[in-house]
Amino acid sequence: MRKVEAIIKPFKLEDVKEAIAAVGVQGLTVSEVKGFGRQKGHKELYRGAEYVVEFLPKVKLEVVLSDDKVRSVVDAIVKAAGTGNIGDGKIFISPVEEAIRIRTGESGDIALS
Amino acid sequence: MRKVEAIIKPFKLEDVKEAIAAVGVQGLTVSEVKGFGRQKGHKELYRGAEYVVEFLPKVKLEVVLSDDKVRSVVDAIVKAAGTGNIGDGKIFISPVEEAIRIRTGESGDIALS
Amino acid sequence: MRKVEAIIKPFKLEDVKEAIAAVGVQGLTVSEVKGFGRQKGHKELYRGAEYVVEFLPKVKLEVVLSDDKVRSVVDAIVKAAGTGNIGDGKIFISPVEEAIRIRTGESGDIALS
Amino acid sequence: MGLTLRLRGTSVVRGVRILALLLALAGPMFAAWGQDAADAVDVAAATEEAPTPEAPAIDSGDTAWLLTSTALVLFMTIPGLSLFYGGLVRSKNVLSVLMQCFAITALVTLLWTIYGYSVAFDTTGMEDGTFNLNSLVGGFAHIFLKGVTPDAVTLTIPLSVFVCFQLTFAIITPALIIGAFAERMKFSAVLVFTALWFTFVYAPICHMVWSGPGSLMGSLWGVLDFAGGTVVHINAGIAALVAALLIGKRKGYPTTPMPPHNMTMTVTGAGMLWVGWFGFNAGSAVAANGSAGMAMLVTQIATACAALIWMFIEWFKHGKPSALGTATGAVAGLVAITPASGTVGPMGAIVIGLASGAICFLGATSLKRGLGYDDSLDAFGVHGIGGLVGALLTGIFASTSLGGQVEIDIVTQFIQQLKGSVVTIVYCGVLSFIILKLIDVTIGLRVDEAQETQGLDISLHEEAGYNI
Amino acid sequence: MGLTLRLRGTSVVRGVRILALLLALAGPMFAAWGQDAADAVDVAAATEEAPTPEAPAIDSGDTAWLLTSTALVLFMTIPGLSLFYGGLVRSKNVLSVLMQCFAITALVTLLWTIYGYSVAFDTTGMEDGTFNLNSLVGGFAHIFLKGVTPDAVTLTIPLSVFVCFQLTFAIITPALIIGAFAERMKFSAVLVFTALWFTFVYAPICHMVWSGPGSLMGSLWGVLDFAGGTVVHINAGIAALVAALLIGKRKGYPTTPMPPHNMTMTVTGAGMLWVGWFGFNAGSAVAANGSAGMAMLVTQIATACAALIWMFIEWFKHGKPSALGTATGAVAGLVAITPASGTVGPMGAIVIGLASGAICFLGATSLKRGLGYDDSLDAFGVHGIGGLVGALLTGIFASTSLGGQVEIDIVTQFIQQLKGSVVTIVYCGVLSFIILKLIDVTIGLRVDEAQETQGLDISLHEEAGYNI
Amino acid sequence: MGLTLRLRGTSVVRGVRILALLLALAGPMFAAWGQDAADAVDVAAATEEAPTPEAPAIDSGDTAWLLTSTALVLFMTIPGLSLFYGGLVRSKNVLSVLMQCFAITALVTLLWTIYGYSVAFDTTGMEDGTFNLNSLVGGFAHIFLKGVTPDAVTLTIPLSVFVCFQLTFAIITPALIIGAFAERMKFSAVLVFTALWFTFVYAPICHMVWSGPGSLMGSLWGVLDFAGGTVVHINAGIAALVAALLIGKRKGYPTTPMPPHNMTMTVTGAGMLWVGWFGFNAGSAVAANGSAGMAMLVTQIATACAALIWMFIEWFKHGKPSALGTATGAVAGLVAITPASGTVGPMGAIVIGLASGAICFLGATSLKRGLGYDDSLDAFGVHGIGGLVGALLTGIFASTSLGGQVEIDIVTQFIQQLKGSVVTIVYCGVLSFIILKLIDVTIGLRVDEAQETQGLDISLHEEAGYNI
Ligand SMILES: Nc1ncnc2c1ncn2[C@@H]1O[C@H](COP(=O)(O)OP(=O)(O)O)[C@@H](O)[C@H]1O
Ligand SMILES: Nc1ncnc2c1ncn2[C@@H]1O[C@H](COP(=O)(O)OP(=O)(O)O)[C@@H](O)[C@H]1O
Ligand SMILES: Nc1ncnc2c1ncn2[C@@H]1O[C@H](COP(=O)(O)OP(=O)(O)O)[C@@H](O)[C@H]1O
Repeated sequence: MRKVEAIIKPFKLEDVKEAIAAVGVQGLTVSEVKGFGRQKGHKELYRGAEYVVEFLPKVKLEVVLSDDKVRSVVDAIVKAAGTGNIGDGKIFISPVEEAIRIRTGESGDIALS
Repeated sequence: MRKVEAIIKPFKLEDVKEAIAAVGVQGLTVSEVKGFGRQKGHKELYRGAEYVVEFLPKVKLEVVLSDDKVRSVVDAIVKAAGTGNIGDGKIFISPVEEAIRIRTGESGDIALS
Repeated sequence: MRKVEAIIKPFKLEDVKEAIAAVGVQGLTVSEVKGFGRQKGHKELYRGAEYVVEFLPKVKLEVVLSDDKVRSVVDAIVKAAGTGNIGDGKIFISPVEEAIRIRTGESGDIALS
Repeated sequence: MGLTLRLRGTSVVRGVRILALLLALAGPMFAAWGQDAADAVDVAAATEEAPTPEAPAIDSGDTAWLLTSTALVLFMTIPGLSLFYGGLVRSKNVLSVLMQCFAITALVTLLWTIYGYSVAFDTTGMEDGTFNLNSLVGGFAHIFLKGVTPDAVTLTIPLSVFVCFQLTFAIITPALIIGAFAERMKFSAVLVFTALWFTFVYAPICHMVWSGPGSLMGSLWGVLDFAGGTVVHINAGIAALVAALLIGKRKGYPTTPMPPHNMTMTVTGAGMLWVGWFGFNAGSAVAANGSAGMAMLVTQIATACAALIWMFIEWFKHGKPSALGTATGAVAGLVAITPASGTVGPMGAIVIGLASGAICFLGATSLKRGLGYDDSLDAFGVHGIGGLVGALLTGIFASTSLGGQVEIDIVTQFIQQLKGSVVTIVYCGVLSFIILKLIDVTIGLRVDEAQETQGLDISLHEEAGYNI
Repeated sequence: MGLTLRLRGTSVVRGVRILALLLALAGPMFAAWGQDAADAVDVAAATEEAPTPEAPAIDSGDTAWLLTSTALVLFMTIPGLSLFYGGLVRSKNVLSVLMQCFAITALVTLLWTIYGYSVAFDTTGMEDGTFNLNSLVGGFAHIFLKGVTPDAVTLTIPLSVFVCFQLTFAIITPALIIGAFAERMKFSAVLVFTALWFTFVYAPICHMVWSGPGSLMGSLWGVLDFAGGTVVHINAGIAALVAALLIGKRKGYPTTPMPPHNMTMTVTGAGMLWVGWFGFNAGSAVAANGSAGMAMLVTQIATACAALIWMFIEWFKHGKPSALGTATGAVAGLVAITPASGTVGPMGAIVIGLASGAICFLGATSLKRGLGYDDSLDAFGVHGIGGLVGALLTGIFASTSLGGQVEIDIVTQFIQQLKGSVVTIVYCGVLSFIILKLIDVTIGLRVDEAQETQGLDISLHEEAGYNI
Repeated sequence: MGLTLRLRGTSVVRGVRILALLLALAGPMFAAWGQDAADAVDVAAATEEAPTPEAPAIDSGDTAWLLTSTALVLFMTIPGLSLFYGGLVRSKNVLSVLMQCFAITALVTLLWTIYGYSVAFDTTGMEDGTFNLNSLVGGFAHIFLKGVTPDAVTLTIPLSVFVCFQLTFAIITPALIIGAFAERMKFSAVLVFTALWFTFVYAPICHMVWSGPGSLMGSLWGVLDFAGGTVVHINAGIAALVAALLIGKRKGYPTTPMPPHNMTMTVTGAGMLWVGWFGFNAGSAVAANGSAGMAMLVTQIATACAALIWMFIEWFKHGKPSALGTATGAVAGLVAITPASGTVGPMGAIVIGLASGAICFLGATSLKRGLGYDDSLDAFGVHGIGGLVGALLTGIFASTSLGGQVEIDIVTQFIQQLKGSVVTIVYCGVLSFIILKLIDVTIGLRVDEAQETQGLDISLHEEAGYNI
């Protein structure tokens, strides 16, 4: 079981969600985060004083899935989230040992389906 | 050391926190997330146009703990967070290699106590 | 590759970000979370009724980096985030198997640079 | 999917049922329409025999102030009260509160136009010094605002302005009540309750106090209620208490803390209420004169004193003074000075302010916790109790011997004030109970548990307050 | 870095260009300054021959009400309309909306001072019953508010008050239009559009309807437009439609849902609009009298009816009544009663309210979806359509035979109303098109895609609405 | 736990100390209560010899406008200013700002009632053309508002209205100052500062300028200050500067950016200030006449010009025009036109608007950064500097030769304006310094570092602004 985490541009969320659903993944969890990276933030004005907002709004997706689906989900994300511009984001893959569905208590891959 | 992540319904947060505390875990971190899964979102109205909000508000709990406590915490969460309805959420368990308490620099299980 | 997660006090974010950048890490992701731990929450008043807010605002930083940088980043965080007071926060280190830069599709350590 | 459809189906059915109920209520009135239209030509003539026999001239200054006051009192409800209340609920219910205030404004306006004004202010059959049915309630001589023409005059202002000014009072009174059952009442039930309560409680009480010579409380008993301590605040407060008791506590109350979701809204709303109240109280002089000026002045003083005392009590008791406390204190002061504003002097205002701030503090804290009901936004604790404090103290400080403006015997007047308050409490209490029970057994008062958990915004209105 | 600098450079260039354009526009007027300063001594004298030949006395009550009304109508734009609109956009664009309302307020004030008032209200050359150029547009006799001295009087109020009151109408009209192109128009384009549209559309139409004897629509044709159904609402609505068509849809519309980011702002703004509208309509009586009172009353009634009908239609159609729907219905009612407010009675108000609520519901839903344009905040759907409904129904319900106040032949009057509306639609449509096209080919109407995605707040104003 | 208790204990002690201090201050006044109550019967008689010897008749129109203006000026503080300021701070301090505005409103009202009105406006001992102690400060003849009865008249309005109207000015002045020390001053210190500053600075300066024949600045020197450029804005601005210097910078300033947490609040507040200012300036005519109308008109014009110029300066300098800049410019214009509003014409208004917008821009940016003090919300930069610009330019543009309304020698008048400003600056500067120092060494001005980091909302008021 793996967790695929993707940091993407907020306005791509809808597309990515659809791309992931298209490869047969049922669930995912999304959070609003702020990113700091190569993409530079914007300036803001405050009564004639300028300052730079370094953290940019990003969206983090977390999907836990069985190992066989990792490849196709990663590909789907790369395709759907890419704009070719700096700041498109990152995908991280890490191991997950167990998943449990709270409602039923089921565990393992079946909890993800 | 393991990280137990639970995605639960927001109004269950208080119960789950207490259940976790009851099995002797001292700390946890909570974030607001949006979930996409089997549970379907609600409709919203916008000047006579209907659209579906697919992402539902959920709460994510993260607890890092020593391996021996994993079982009891998971059980506590399942019990406290369950309503028997779709959308109750998921628990994921993943490996953590090290924990450090910033204040003291202590590491290992002692950082969690 | 490792993920370093740090839960810190919100007003330390700026310092920690700079400390991390100083040791040569290019990117990080930040989210607002609420923490429950030894540090106790504050009381609030509601029309003469007092209640305790148990969850305290914290900031979670996530940095994925190559294994050789873990030590220096952790040290940098401990130094920058510490106030010596209870509630300074925790650092967790966990394994990451792969990282992909969405823009280019590059993977491995190169995706992090 | 099926579930959704079923639910929706149910809602539609509910919607139809509500409208039917509302129409049934208004039904008989519609009969008059044709007749009224036919009479339209006589309207100008009719005005001559309208409430103001000697047809006095309009004073443009008085009219200007009353037009302004009308705007100010409407401003108290939307957006004032809706912000004050809206900020206090949890974010999942904020729109339900705003929506209720808005819909009540619209609904009461329509009912007022159709028959409300007539039931409240028609003086047909009234005689000074005589008690009869019309001492209690007005007739139907002015349904569909018959007789309210551009030329009709009352006192020194156009009748149309008076109708509009009084309407804004009829709007805010039921809107105040929603504080008691916020976060759990069905929207349909709110509408039906508003319609029935306005008809059977507000209009008659208003008539008894303010309709002029021959009215039970105002004229025969001599109850002093300058701007609505009885008509508006005790009335709304008692209905709120009954509603809180009948509908029951919010899920989780009082164990789960339910802090205000947006205190900036609440403090903003409190400021607007304060400003708008100048129209409420000083407008009740129905003229731009010294009485209006004095009403504004004592309103300002009492409000300040009540805010300060609540703030200091909190500071002493809890170690910190809170914005919500200070704002709530201000509202308590505004409520209490309302019946007194035309008759007391600055010193009376100080006492009324301090007393109401302190007593409402107890009402919204100890009393509520002690008795265990869930008056969510303290509609009873502030308006009921503050109204009572004000009504009674008016009987004391209106006296010229205490800096007031009326030559009264304090004891006699105090008893009259008490009598007026008790009658209002009993009448309003019983009627409110009957109305709410009736709604409960027919369409139901309360949303189901899932809806309450999800929040009324999504479950009843399919909208979210914030997408920030 | 380089990129940033370049972008900034471009913006500076743009800024300069905008100012140049604005100055070019105002340029010729400045010539008059010297002369005007020179004439300053004659001003007092000049007043004698000003719009009010017999120099009637000021009535302090009327003046008080008009001063108040001016404050109320300004309040409608800032903060009223800006909150109503601001809440409806996505959070990344909220400041752009607030900023546009604020800047329009400032810009139109300056233009009004320089030449706008004169172009709209100068009566030089006008003759009752005669059509000439000055039936269409005013001259330059009052540029730089020449003749507007403390002693100048018009009707029963100081001329300065009249100038200020009318200015607030000139402010809100272009501010209404921004609803159509919200979330995608350049700020510079908004300013230039406002300046040109105000000059070439608002001022002439205002002159044709309200400048008095000899004016085309108001005087020669006898179009009834008490408070601005034609001048303000049809006018703004048509410009909005043209703008929405020309600028194109927002990126993602209609597939991506774009729900209001803060409905509490929107409902608050709606409440403020309602309250402020009392100044708009009742202030248009230019006196504190029965006409003002009646205008306030019918405004209240029509608004309530429109809000209720929209709410119930939604309830039936979708199973849930929404706060946005109810608030939008109220605005539709306010719009529709505007031209009628001085002439219809309570029953006319009920019908106008119900009709406008229902028809605007169709306008903002079926019509918009059917035709596929993106009138983002329904500026056309509510103001254009509501204004038309009101203008036409005024021709019917103003009749004394239907409870109104004017002795008219309904058919004739209806045709006159239609004529006035059509002329406004055509004139405003064509001119708005030309102005927008002109801006499009010069400085460009629309931000680029990256800016639209990032949101106008950061990309055009370098500010964020919220840092909570 | 122990910590909490100790802290709380401390707070209670503080609370008690504060109240004691306040009472000590008010103490001597209470002595008068009994006497006043005893005198109550004479009050009606007393009125005859009140400020208005020939007891002129009330004009209902003037009264209506002043009642309205009072509401408008209160509206400027709550919610206007509190929203404007509240949006600018970080979200952890928003309630502290709202709370301070609210509490100041209440506290000043009480002090005004007890002795403030008397100290500011009692004319006992004043003689036209003669300088004596009472040219500087009023006596105690009107403590507890003795003589303010429903029948008392001043000019053409009830005395009660005048008292209330002037009170709203006394409220907003200290409320403006909080912008300088926002986010770090103790709440207790704010209260004590307000009480002392109101007593020893506001009331005397107000007396010197506005109390009538024999007053130092207004009468003997002939300083023109129609609506409070000196009394309100220079006064508040200088106190703000002294406070900012004494209390020191916020932790992290200026390295950490501290952007406004909610710009929609700020722009909303700016709109409310603009609207409310109509009451401030046009209300200062104390009549509904041409002077009031002209005041409203020039207020509108100057504000628009200042907003535009600030916007364009930002656009040129930074490449983008910001909403905060535009709104701040508007406030600068409102401030600067205040002293001039009753005496200048439209052209003077344009110049004053442009000058104040440009100069305050420098004040809030270059000057502040250059000198390095932390005037958090630019209370000095906007009110101090804008007030000075306005006071001085009034001396120029009031002249009939420049379109104004007064026959003055520009040089002489300019020097008088300068004299008035300098005296105010020096007096206010010295007194403010003493008062603040005194508070600093007794109860302390500033919260501790932990409280500042946590935010004043939780640490001082145990409340959170938002739980969304
Ligand atoms: N090492 C990292 N650890 C965690 N998050 C990262 C890391 N590097 C980048 N990110 C996240 O990815 C986002 C995009 O990265 P950025 O360097 O701006 O562009 P790109 O992905 O195109 O190289 C950042 O805003 C940040 O949220
Ligand atoms: N594979 C997954 N990876 C990450 N989060 C998931 C995954 N599946 C479900 N979730 C989270 O769990 C929540 C509940 O899942 P859902 O399918 O709606 O109901 P249930 O848990 O009862 O099966 C979702 O809203 C989502 O936040
Ligand atoms: N076991 C844990 N798992 C996840 N998060 C934790 C855990 N323990 C503490 N935290 C987080 O760290 C924060 C600080 O912990 P706390 O016990 O208050 O102080 P300290 O870090 O000084 O021991 C908490 O608010 C919580 O967010």
